[in-house]
Amino acid sequence: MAETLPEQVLHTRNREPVTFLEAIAEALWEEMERDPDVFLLGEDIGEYGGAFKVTRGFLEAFGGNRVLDTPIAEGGFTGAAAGAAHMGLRPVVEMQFMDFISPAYDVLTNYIATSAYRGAGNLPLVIRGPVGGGNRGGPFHSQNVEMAFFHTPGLKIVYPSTAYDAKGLLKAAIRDDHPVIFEEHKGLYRAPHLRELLPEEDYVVPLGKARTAREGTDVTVVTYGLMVHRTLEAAARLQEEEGISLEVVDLRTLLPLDEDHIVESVRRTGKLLVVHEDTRTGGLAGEVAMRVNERAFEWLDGPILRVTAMDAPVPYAGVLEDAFLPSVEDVVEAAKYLARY
Amino acid sequence: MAETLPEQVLHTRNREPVTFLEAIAEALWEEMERDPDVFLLGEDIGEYGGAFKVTRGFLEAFGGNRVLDTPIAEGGFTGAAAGAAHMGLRPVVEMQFMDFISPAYDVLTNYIATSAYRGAGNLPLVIRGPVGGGNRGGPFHSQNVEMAFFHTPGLKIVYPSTAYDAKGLLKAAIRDDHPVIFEEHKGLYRAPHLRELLPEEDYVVPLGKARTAREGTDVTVVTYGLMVHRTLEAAARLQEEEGISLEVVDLRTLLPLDEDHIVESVRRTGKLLVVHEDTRTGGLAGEVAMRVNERAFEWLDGPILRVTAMDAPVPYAGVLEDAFLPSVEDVVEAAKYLARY
Amino acid sequence: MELLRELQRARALEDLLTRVVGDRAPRHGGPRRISPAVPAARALHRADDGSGDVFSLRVGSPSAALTMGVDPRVVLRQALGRASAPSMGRDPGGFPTDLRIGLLAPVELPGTLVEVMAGIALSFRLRGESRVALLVDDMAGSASGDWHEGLNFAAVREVPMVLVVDHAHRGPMDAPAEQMLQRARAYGFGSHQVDGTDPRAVERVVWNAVESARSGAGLQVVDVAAPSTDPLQWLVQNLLAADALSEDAVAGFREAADAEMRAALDEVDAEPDPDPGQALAGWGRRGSAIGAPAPTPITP
Amino acid sequence: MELLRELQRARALEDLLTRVVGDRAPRHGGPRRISPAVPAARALHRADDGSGDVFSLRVGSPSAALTMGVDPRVVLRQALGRASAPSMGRDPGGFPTDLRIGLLAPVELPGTLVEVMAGIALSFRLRGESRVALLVDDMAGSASGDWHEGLNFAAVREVPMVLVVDHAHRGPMDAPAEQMLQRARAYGFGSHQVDGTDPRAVERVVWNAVESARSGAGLQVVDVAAPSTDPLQWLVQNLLAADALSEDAVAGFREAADAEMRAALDEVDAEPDPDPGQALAGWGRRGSAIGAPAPTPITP
Ligand SMILES: Cc1ncc(C[n+]2csc(CCOP(=O)(O)OP(=O)(O)O)c2C)c(N)n1
Ligand SMILES: Cc1ncc(C[n+]2csc(CCOP(=O)(O)OP(=O)(O)O)c2C)c(N)n1
Ligand SMILES: [Mg+2]
Ligand SMILES: [Mg+2]
Repeated sequence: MAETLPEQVLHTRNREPVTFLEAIAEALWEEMERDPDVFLLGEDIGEYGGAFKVTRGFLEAFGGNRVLDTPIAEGGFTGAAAGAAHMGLRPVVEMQFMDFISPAYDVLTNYIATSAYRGAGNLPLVIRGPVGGGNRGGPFHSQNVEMAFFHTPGLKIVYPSTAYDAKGLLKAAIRDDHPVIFEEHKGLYRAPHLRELLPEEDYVVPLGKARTAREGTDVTVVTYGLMVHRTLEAAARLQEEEGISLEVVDLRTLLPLDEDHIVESVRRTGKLLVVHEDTRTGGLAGEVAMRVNERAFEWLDGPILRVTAMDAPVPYAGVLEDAFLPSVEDVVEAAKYLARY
Repeated sequence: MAETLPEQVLHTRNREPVTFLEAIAEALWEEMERDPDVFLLGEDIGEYGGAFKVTRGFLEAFGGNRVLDTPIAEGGFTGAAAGAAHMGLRPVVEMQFMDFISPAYDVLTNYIATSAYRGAGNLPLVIRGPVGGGNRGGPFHSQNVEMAFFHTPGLKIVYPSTAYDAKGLLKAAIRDDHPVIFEEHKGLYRAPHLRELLPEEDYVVPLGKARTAREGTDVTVVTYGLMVHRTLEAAARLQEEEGISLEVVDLRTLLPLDEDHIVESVRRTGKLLVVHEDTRTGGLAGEVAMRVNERAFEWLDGPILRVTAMDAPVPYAGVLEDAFLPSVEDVVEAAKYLARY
Repeated sequence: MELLRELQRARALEDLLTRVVGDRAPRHGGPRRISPAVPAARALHRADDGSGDVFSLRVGSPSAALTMGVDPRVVLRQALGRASAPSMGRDPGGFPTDLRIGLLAPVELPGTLVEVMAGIALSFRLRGESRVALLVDDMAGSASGDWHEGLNFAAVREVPMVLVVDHAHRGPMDAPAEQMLQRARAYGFGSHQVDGTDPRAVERVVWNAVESARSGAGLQVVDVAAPSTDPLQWLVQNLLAADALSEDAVAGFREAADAEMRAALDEVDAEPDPDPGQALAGWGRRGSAIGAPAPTPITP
Repeated sequence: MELLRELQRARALEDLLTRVVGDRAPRHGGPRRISPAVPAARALHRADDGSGDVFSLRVGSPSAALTMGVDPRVVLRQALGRASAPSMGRDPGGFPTDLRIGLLAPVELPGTLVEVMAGIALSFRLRGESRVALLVDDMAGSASGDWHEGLNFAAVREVPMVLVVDHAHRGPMDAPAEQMLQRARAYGFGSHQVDGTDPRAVERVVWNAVESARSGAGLQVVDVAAPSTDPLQWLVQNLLAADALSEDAVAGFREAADAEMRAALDEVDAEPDPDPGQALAGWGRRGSAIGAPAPTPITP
């Protein structure tokens, strides 16, 4: 094991607050220390330390049998991860950008997601990587990928919004016996306001459980990822300027969806707004709307609305990307409309 | 051109009723006759005539430059189709089973769907093939694929339920300047009760327009594909046994969704049930529910409900597949519940 | 002799599967396809405690798995979708995954198994285990991108894997058979070649490849030329001609194998269909779910 | 001489792109990467009426597209996301697709372009046109399954396509450089080899490959060994040494190119950002859409 730990996994040990990115690095590090079956693979994650430097220093510490660089062939190395998982290893695959999960769509949905169902054994593996817009990355470095997989029984999807959750959920994902897709929003990685002091001791955040990010009484807003913070901003503004009280539900795990948590909140507020950064048609809001119709229709005092991106690939030019992504203003406007409905 | 036409494209010329499968064969044949830029490619579609014999005799009639057998490499030949479409050809790709579209997910969603948006030109191409369960085909020969693509801006998705629509929609899809995914339910291919006499003259059914398959007053049922027929069965039973009147909306095109048609119907009946054979979570019902919430909430006199398959890969054993697929009984029960709500 | 017995058992099960489930059976390539899978499996280190080599195939006879030690009833349960099948009737599978005896179930996805087997071989390498992963495939699969990505990964990582390429059944869009060995060499793999007619030769050549892989030589490709006649018949004729076996003994093998498979079928036939409530438990609910017990009542 | 002028223009545009958009620029591989793309493009039959050969690249300098006749302002408009860009700022693209001049825009998807270019070449074959599709790629792309599927398709269909493989920039997980030619031969492709140092040699060898493809010999692979020095500098030294050119003339080329690109940038810089209402029209709506005009009122 390493004599000198890489800087990005030291903070909690030193009782310093960590960024979202550091929380992820710590989770990987600690799980690799805890369980010799955990190993990493991905493009340029070894010597180079990963495109976002999440795994800087890991190769030196854990060696080439635990940190594997791969060719540019996402389908191939995801399939190989499945093979290793068959044998009881616990691979954690990094997609350099989650956009590049597409070539692995076939093996993920047809092979990996169906393995337990086919009686071929559980496949404990995690696919993690950066998602999301706002970085002027254009159509191929900005995608949210949840809806490519949300429809596939047998997969789990996690999308944290805080450093605490990122660390605890990633640990839970690695320990889970089923395949988990883990989305990390680039806009959260180094956001200074997300720095927080994490527990010194080992902890997990259970998969499948939403959390109430803010309690409120007038409108329930169901959201996840970076949009949790946009929504909290909107909530603060609405409270101050209009006296409107938003309850903000952070889904944390998208699949399985924490239906009970959502339904419980909507039954109290009678209003539901779903906010996602992802594009509109076929987005997650639809499933939330169906679940709430099935279990809380009588409590609804207004239409279920959504705030989302446009139905387009993520545009490259700054002005276009800004016009494309949902904003705090959008949330304010929709929530106000619902509160007054 | 051919001296002797293959049997499956002769019926309308001979003023005989055609099956769903023959309607598709006729559409392909007539479009190939009409436009020399239309050509077919896929696995075993040439000499062998295709797994379901849709293109039997086409190779002999149109020659090897219009009917191309391909290696087993769906990504590769779909990408090649895109290249041909760049040059003004109009490829129609057959997936032997639509389940095998997965390896082409990357090129379809990232390259083909974004081409017009990127300013790289329109890509007029059609991907067609058999979908759906009920044939004891197990997890890899029974899938519905709409939700893999429904979330991708830039694609169109068509899913016909009658011979008339299949022919007219496929012609419209081939003439469309954008990529279209065209799903053909295996359970409809040779269903005797779907035989119908088609117009002798050329016709298209426009993309993006739903149709009212049955008029009614109590509950709107939005559905598509094979489930249109299950729903019509349920409607007849409910009318006869309970005096309940279902309006059945056949979407025909799933993307773009004919929101206006749905909203207009729901505003009349005040009740909405969505029925799809596809699995439940993340299914099409969600988007329909959101659109109706956005535009017809005040008219709703009951929750939006759905009847769907279970959240699993399609099971192999007959008893399991029957337990997995939505039934007429399910539609009856849900519609009755809504009518009485 | 043991080889003949195993070919005979595989053939008997194959015939049964063809009769009972026919086209709907897990994909199989006709009688000749039991070779090279059976002799290839024989070339492996087989164990029943999860410590042996791992075998899978994409084409060929699932009955070849008998050589790895699978019970024929288990193959039949899968094919017939019985409650007692490892997949509980959810998937036909060919043969089930049972890693204690070194079996990974086939899937109808050309190429994917190459990636997955490369990952299994990778695990041997990472853990320093002296084990090998062997896959039987054919030329058609080599068109798929997954095939290429899997092999390229295996090559770059130098994992102990053997790919046996069966040329018995060519498709019109298959690349020329002779390209397989050229490709193997171009990827830097070890390459081996054998005529598929003689199953003993296949076993010998595959054994060499397996031991090369085991000793650290990285991925090995064995190119099995299409047999000129049914390898099982060939072996019988050969053994008879060499007086190594009597006609009676041959008939005895066949009858024993047929009887074993018939008995297995009778037993499995009588077993119950799966119960949806059990087999699909945890996989969501069908229909409107109105009747389903909701955690809280549906009206306020 | 013309070659030098084009390399100089490409270099000038490349330098500008690096300065102005840096990392966010369409991917580029550093100064040496203008070769082999520029000489490869020169080896094509270029036309501006949609009748010529088609060029694309996955790695290397987008500025090589100048040789195909693209206006440098168009490349800059794409890179800077201007309203006047062919993508209207929606995509950076490297260079835009403009099939009248035989350009297909790059995308950041290794392998995909191989499939698409194979399809473009297929269209030439199906229509009996005497045209060729040429793609510049490097070894890293060869790991992707799409690369393999595209080339296998091109091979099986014997389409007029040329793949130029640039070895200038190797990654740690790239297959050994020498495997490229072996693989090309194993697929049955024509194979050609040239040292990347001398752009004139590259042009000559690529020209041979292009004409082979045009004459029906199917897919051709040109393996360009990593240059030992900057090919542009090498060419300059070589021309000076041969007295084919004066120092002044070289400086003149460079200044003319720099001036042209500076002027282009000044012009494009002053152009407006795209208007979201226009550039994103037809691509749905953002936010809650409450305010959006609904076809019918939102309450009964
Ligand atoms: C992704 C995918 N595409 C296509 C198929 C259908 N398919 C299975 S085998 C096959 C033909 C080639 O068969 P081969 O592997 O050569 O087996 P053989 O006929 O030789 O026994 C096809 C088209 C599939 N199962 N999966
Ligand atoms: C599907 C996909 N996976 C990964 C990437 C990210 N990616 C682009 S280039 C590259 C490294 C290899 O670069 P190469 O093509 O060799 O270009 P060079 O660095 O040599 O210029 C990576 C990992 C991508 N764009 N798309
Ligand atoms: Mg074959
Ligand atoms: Mg490189």
